Amino acid sequence: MALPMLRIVCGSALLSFVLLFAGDAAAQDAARLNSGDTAWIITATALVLFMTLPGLALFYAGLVRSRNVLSVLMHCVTIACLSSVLWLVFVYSLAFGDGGAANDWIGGFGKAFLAGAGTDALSGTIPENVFFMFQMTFAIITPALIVGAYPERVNFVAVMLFSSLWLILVYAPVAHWIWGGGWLAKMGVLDFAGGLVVHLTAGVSALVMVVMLGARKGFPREIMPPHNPGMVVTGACMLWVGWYGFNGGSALAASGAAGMAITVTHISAATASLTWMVIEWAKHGKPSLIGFVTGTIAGLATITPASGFVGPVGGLALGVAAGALCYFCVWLIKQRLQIDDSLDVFAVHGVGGLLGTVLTAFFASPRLGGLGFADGMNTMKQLGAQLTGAVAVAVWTVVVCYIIIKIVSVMTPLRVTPDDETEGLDITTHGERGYNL
Amino acid sequence: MALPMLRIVCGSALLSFVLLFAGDAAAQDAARLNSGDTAWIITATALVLFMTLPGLALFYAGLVRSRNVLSVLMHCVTIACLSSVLWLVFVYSLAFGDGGAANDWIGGFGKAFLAGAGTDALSGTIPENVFFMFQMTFAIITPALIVGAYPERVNFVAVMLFSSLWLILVYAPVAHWIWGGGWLAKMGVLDFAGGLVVHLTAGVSALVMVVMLGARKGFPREIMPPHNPGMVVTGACMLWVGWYGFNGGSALAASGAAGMAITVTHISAATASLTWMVIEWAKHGKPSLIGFVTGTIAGLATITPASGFVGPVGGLALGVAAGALCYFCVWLIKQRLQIDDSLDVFAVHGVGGLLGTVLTAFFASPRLGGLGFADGMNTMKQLGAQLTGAVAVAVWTVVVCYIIIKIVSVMTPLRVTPDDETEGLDITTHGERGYNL
Amino acid sequence: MALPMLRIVCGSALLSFVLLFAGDAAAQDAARLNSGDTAWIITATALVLFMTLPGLALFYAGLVRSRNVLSVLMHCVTIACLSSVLWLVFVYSLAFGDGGAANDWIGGFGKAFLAGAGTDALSGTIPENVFFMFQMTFAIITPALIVGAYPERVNFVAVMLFSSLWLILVYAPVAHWIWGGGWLAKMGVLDFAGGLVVHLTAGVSALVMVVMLGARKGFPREIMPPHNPGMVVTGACMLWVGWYGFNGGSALAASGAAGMAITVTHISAATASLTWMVIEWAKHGKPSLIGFVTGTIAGLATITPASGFVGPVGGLALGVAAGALCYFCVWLIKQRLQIDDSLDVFAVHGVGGLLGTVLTAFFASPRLGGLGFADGMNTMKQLGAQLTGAVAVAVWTVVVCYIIIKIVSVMTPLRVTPDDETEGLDITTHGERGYNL
Amino acid sequence: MKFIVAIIKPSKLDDVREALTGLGITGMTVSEVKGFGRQGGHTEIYRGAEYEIHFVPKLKLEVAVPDNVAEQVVGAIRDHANTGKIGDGKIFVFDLAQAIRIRTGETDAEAI
Amino acid sequence: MKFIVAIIKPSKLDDVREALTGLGITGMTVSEVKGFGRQGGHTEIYRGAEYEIHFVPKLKLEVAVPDNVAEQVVGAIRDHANTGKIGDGKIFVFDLAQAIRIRTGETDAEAI
Amino acid sequence: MKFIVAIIKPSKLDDVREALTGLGITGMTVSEVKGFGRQGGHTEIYRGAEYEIHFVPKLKLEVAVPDNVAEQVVGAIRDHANTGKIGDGKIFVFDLAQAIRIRTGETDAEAI
Ligand SMILES: Nc1ncnc2c1ncn2[C@@H]1O[C@H](COP(=O)(O)OP(=O)(O)O)[C@@H](O)[C@H]1O
Ligand SMILES: Nc1ncnc2c1ncn2[C@@H]1O[C@H](COP(=O)(O)OP(=O)(O)O)[C@@H](O)[C@H]1O
Ligand SMILES: Nc1ncnc2c1ncn2[C@@H]1O[C@H](COP(=O)(O)OP(=O)(O)O)[C@@H](O)[C@H]1O
Repeated sequence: MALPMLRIVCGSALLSFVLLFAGDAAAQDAARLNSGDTAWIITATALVLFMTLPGLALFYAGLVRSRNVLSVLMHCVTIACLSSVLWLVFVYSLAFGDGGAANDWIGGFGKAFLAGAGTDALSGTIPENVFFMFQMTFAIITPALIVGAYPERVNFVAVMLFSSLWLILVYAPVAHWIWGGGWLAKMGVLDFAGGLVVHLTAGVSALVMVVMLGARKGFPREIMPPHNPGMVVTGACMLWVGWYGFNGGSALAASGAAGMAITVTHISAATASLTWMVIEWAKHGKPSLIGFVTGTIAGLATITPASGFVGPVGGLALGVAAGALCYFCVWLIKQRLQIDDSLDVFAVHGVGGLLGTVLTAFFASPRLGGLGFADGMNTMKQLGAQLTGAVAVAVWTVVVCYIIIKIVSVMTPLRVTPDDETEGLDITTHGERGYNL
Repeated sequence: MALPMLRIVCGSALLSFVLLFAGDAAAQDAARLNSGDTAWIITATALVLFMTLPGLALFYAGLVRSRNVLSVLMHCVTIACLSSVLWLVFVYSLAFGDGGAANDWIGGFGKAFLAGAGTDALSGTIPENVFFMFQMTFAIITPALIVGAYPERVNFVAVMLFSSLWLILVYAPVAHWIWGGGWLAKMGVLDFAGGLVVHLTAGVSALVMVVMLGARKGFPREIMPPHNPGMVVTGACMLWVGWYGFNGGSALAASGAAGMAITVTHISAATASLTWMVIEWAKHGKPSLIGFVTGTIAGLATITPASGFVGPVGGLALGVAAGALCYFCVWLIKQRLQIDDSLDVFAVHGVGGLLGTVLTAFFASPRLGGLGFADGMNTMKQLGAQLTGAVAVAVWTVVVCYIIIKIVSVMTPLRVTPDDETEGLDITTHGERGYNL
Repeated sequence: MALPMLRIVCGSALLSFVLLFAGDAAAQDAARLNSGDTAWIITATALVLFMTLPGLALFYAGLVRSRNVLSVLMHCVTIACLSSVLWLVFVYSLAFGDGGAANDWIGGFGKAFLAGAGTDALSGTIPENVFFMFQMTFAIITPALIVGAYPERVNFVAVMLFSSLWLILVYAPVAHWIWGGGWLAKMGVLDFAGGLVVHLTAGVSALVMVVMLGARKGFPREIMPPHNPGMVVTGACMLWVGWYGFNGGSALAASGAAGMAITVTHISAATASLTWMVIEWAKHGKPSLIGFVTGTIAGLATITPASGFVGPVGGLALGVAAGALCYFCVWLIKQRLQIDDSLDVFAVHGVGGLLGTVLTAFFASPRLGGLGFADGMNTMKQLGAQLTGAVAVAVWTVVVCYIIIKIVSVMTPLRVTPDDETEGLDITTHGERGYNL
Repeated sequence: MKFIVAIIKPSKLDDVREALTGLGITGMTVSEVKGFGRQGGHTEIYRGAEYEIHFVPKLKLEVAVPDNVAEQVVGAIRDHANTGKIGDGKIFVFDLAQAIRIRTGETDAEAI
Repeated sequence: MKFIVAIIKPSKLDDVREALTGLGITGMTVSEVKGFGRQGGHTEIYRGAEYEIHFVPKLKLEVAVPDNVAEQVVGAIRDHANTGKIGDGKIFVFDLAQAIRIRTGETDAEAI
Repeated sequence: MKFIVAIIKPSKLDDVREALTGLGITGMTVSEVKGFGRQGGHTEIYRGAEYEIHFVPKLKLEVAVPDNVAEQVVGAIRDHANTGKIGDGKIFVFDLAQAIRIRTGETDAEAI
């Protein structure tokens, strides 16, 4: 069983890297460009970019009131551009470069500006620039996810400052710990495509942001139904399709591992959607479309860390768990605790990412149809690693986020004025209106 | 000529399967994972999913009145999720599994829950899980096509029951007959990507459904122009792009066969669109956008069964035939027979699928630029096979559909109340409104 | 350095062709189908089709007033279909076929209807039909780009005539000169993915068209803000994602060259967007979303010719230059010269394409992080070639465009009546309305 | 002259319009409004929360008529907009001081 | 005071607004309406069928004015909304009992 | 009876509606309008050009009331729609000749 296991685990970005530098036979064999793998990862890169632009942007923009639709779109495209430039300049290097003595904690600057990565440089069986681009799309979507926490009231300058600092100080280290060969990777934390690196960091940051920023004027008394559910569904569908690249691409090969990743991803999205629908139907008498696709995203976020390790049954189970738990957490945060995490980033992404990370320890087990653990691991040991990883990532995120927001709030107001909030950010911040029909 | 012929025909899902289990040299050679083929089929899978989510959903949703836009979107996403789960649980197995003694008619349960298909299992040159996923996207879109028959009046519970039973009782057997090694496959019926399996089954079912469900209130007197043609075009374009995966992916390889499939697919879409436009222009004095893209879909549906067998000239010809015949059939069904197949599923998909299936017998002939027949076949023999297939599929679909709808109508009303119909399904069934601008 | 250089340059469509017929060892080696390369180019084909349908269509349609939204969409889909059919019939052959004695200027008719290109015919390492389709998507988008010059007033029949003649008389020869082995190719002009062939031809044609057609009624006094910025952003994002296929696919392989192409493409888009935003913010006090994504398109158009030759630093620099220069040119053309190039085709595409073509001579240099020149070239020589190419293409385009429009204006009015213009083209030309909410 | 304003259910527009045409009324103006009244609104669901929407979509019909047909017109609207359910709407009648047809400058009875 | 309601063609709004501003009118209110009248509607095509759309998009202009300028305002609207084609619209004049500016509480002539 | 028309800021609707409900008013009709007035509009940016948008989104509130409560209602609107800033809007009061409830045929005071 060791060999197939190895091949599967190779799927995770981390280990393929470890192998790459290990110099053993397998790695040497891998050190030839495979055009099929390359074709798939370029495609996956396009798919993940598509998740943010326009997938996530539409998903979020449809959920706010029509007077803020453009501001949300603007947040997403601006963050995409800022993250891309920073990624090239040095954040990729921090996340995936060699950190020398500090490598447990952070990479170095050796790969800044993609230095040394000519068109011939490989990363596993694909060109390093393709790996760079694929990972860049993750660095784009992760801060963009946080947009859902603060729309309809945030100051645009604060968004730009916060997102840039966040990418450097939260994303880069956490990505390095887990995918770049850092301490959590060595501990054996399994996070196939970003339950911790992407969804937990984003979800926790959303919560910190909201607590420091405050709720929208009128929350929760005033009615704020989504202004354009059709736009929300369009975005959700694009996210779903793009997620094939997110999870399937994380196999870093066009292989059965990639195939299994998209299989479980798809199944989890489906069962989470149906689960959310059933709960909502039972509780409110009506199955809503917005609820349905919120379930979809919950299912996708939850399967993300697990998608390279579990089998179809794991996909089914994680989806059901995701639909139920995220539904409950939306209610808990918004209705019960009255925290205006406006588009439910924590309840969907934070909780989903955490849930999937924990359940990976169980459903990776062959007894539950999973693909098995690394040598020397079992459910309990793995669970320990997963929980350690989750706690470490959450604590780091809370602390650093708090500091970043404090710094930003010294430089610029976090919120727009109440009048601008009433009139809407589209006109007041961007000088445009969403619909001139 | 035999060898190249063989390679081409291999493109169809059916024969690659036959070969796979035939144990001959070619098959053994094939039994190695090809990463390029795998990359393309994973991509094709994403493209076909994209056809439904959000392609078809937007295409259909833009065609109804604004008070029902969300209900149509909801139908599409719900069917997608239900079909996915059922596909995993046992429908894939019924369609593509080994049915033992009954294999002419239906597969068995051996592949339920993707049993035995680890990440190493192959189907031809690609992982079986990738084949499973690719085929799943077909099982998603086919029942979703039928949504166009019953919007603006159907009861949501009835949609779910009907679609689930339909997938099991209509889709699974027909797919098995033609693609799973069943009796029509043995007879040599050519259906590259689903003229019979997808479009004829959907179109005929739409007709049965409408006859049993009844027309929308006020049909045909009341004005019901599409509420959002821009949404319709967006969906149509996504369908077009996604169809590259549908037909090109059905070659199950990244090859010249796939390249030819997308070529003829594209050409047929183009000529059908232009044909529809010209006819409409001549008849009504104006070329409409909705008409244009309806022609696009007609061209795409029509080329589907033929796309692995005909050449560019076949693509041109099928497109022209599709544009003209489907235009006529829309008029026939809606205006003349006053059957409220609301979004013209039968006239576009049913007629298109049938037309393409029949014309395949002609345009597969090398004399008409086609790629040739299997050994021992010629136009007349092939025509016989095609017609037999079409009749068998149509009859089975009508009978089983009728029974399913009868059963469903015992369990739940097929329609909402007239008041709810007037107010719109968005509010009355789902508690949401389409636009809060 | 010669060998890697060669491999990179191979990326350009032109040289892979040259090599193919050169009969040397490298070419022979290339003459085997590579399924990974094929997978990527089929995917890239779908991505580039997606750029037009619906990317560009939505981008443009959102920018006009709501009474003309459908007419713009109609222009795009109609041009797509006409170009596709013409491409098959003989334009592909003119562009990429062998022109015999006239080959410096134009290809022949030998490949009309894709003659001789069975499913086994190769073009480099991919099937010729895939190359045919990939190039077809360029022939679709290029005339569609010009749509932005004449919306809200143009006669639909004139659009069809103009676009068809334009594809034959402007696009085919220019594509042949540069990519089909013509005189500019021999001179060593570098145009990786269409700075001259696509963007300069389209931009210059837009200008000629507008001068001959005249401005929209009320221009520039009347207010004409975009009716649906959300639609514009959706289209822009699709263009961005699709551009991975446009530039990355132009490597004609799933390789590090493709990876580098998408890297610099992405970076240029990001920096151009941010540059535009900063300028607008400084000048008008507000960063607008429409401005932002206009910068995106400027960055993408500008990097296009350079994308196979420059490195990441070139991407950064070209983006900044694109954002600044195109911003200035929009102001120059629209505000200062009061030329109603309505959606700024010349200022964005024409100027961007030209800028990128010129800067390629500098940033291809390894000293600026570029991938180097062909043997015997250096910055100055290359600059000479680039400028010669640009002037030749611009002059040819102006002259031929003028003649085409004269011919068309004899056959049909170029504009609709003032009353129809006031009422909007959607109702008056197409008999439909954009929104029935 | 009278100026009659009627707030009606959207689904009743066609009936009312036909009835008025039957009375020889050749012109009228319609706009979309939101009504608050006894009918109450409806509930919308959004991620596990229910929102009470107070307004109900209605149409406002405006028609200027000579005094002598005003009563008939009011009667026709009342009869044809009626469903017997709460929310059928109201008719308001105003005195109209003057009416002018822009195209011709005709005034009052000739203008409407 | 008079309250003047004008139904005009959408393309005429700018002309009319400028004309009224020229008369010293500083405020007015505009809304989108659908007109039924002699002008008839248009035909829309949908998959081989033609639909007669009865309504025509119009704008409704509302402006409250002191009695002494009412005639001038009516005249200005009539002149500037006129294209001479069917469908130019109507002007309706009402007596206005009272006007209040919300911000200041000023009433009547001072309020408008 | 009086027919009161108020042009108010959109953000003030909820306050005003609650105030009127407090006075026992059970029905009203609201529509979206564009206001031109002292408030001026705003500037929109489009690719390097600035456009002056003259209109401001407002809501029009229409409510028919018996004579005796008219003053109270006007007062309530004035108080609750007031922000003290330019653009708060206007209240117009008309005499209403007749009111009919479509559902029951009740007239005048009983109808509103
Ligand atoms: N006093 C009023 N002033 C203006 N409009 C009113 C008034 N009362 C009711 N309306 C309008 O009439 C509509 C119907 O009123 P409602 O009280 O719901 O039902 P009904 O007229 O059957 O009693 C409301 O939605 C509102 O638009
Ligand atoms: N009696 C009426 N009451 C209210 N509005 C009317 C009336 N007659 C016409 N209108 C409005 O005036 C518009 C123009 O009227 P129409 O008969 O088409 O042209 P014209 O005024 O040039 O004769 C109509 O679209 C409608 O909105
Ligand atoms: N004479 C008028 N007739 C009709 N509506 C008016 C008139 N004057 C103002 N309005 C409406 O009242 C709104 C507020 O007026 P404005 O002059 O901006 O502020 P204020 O009422 O505070 O002086 C305007 O936007 C317009 O809709």
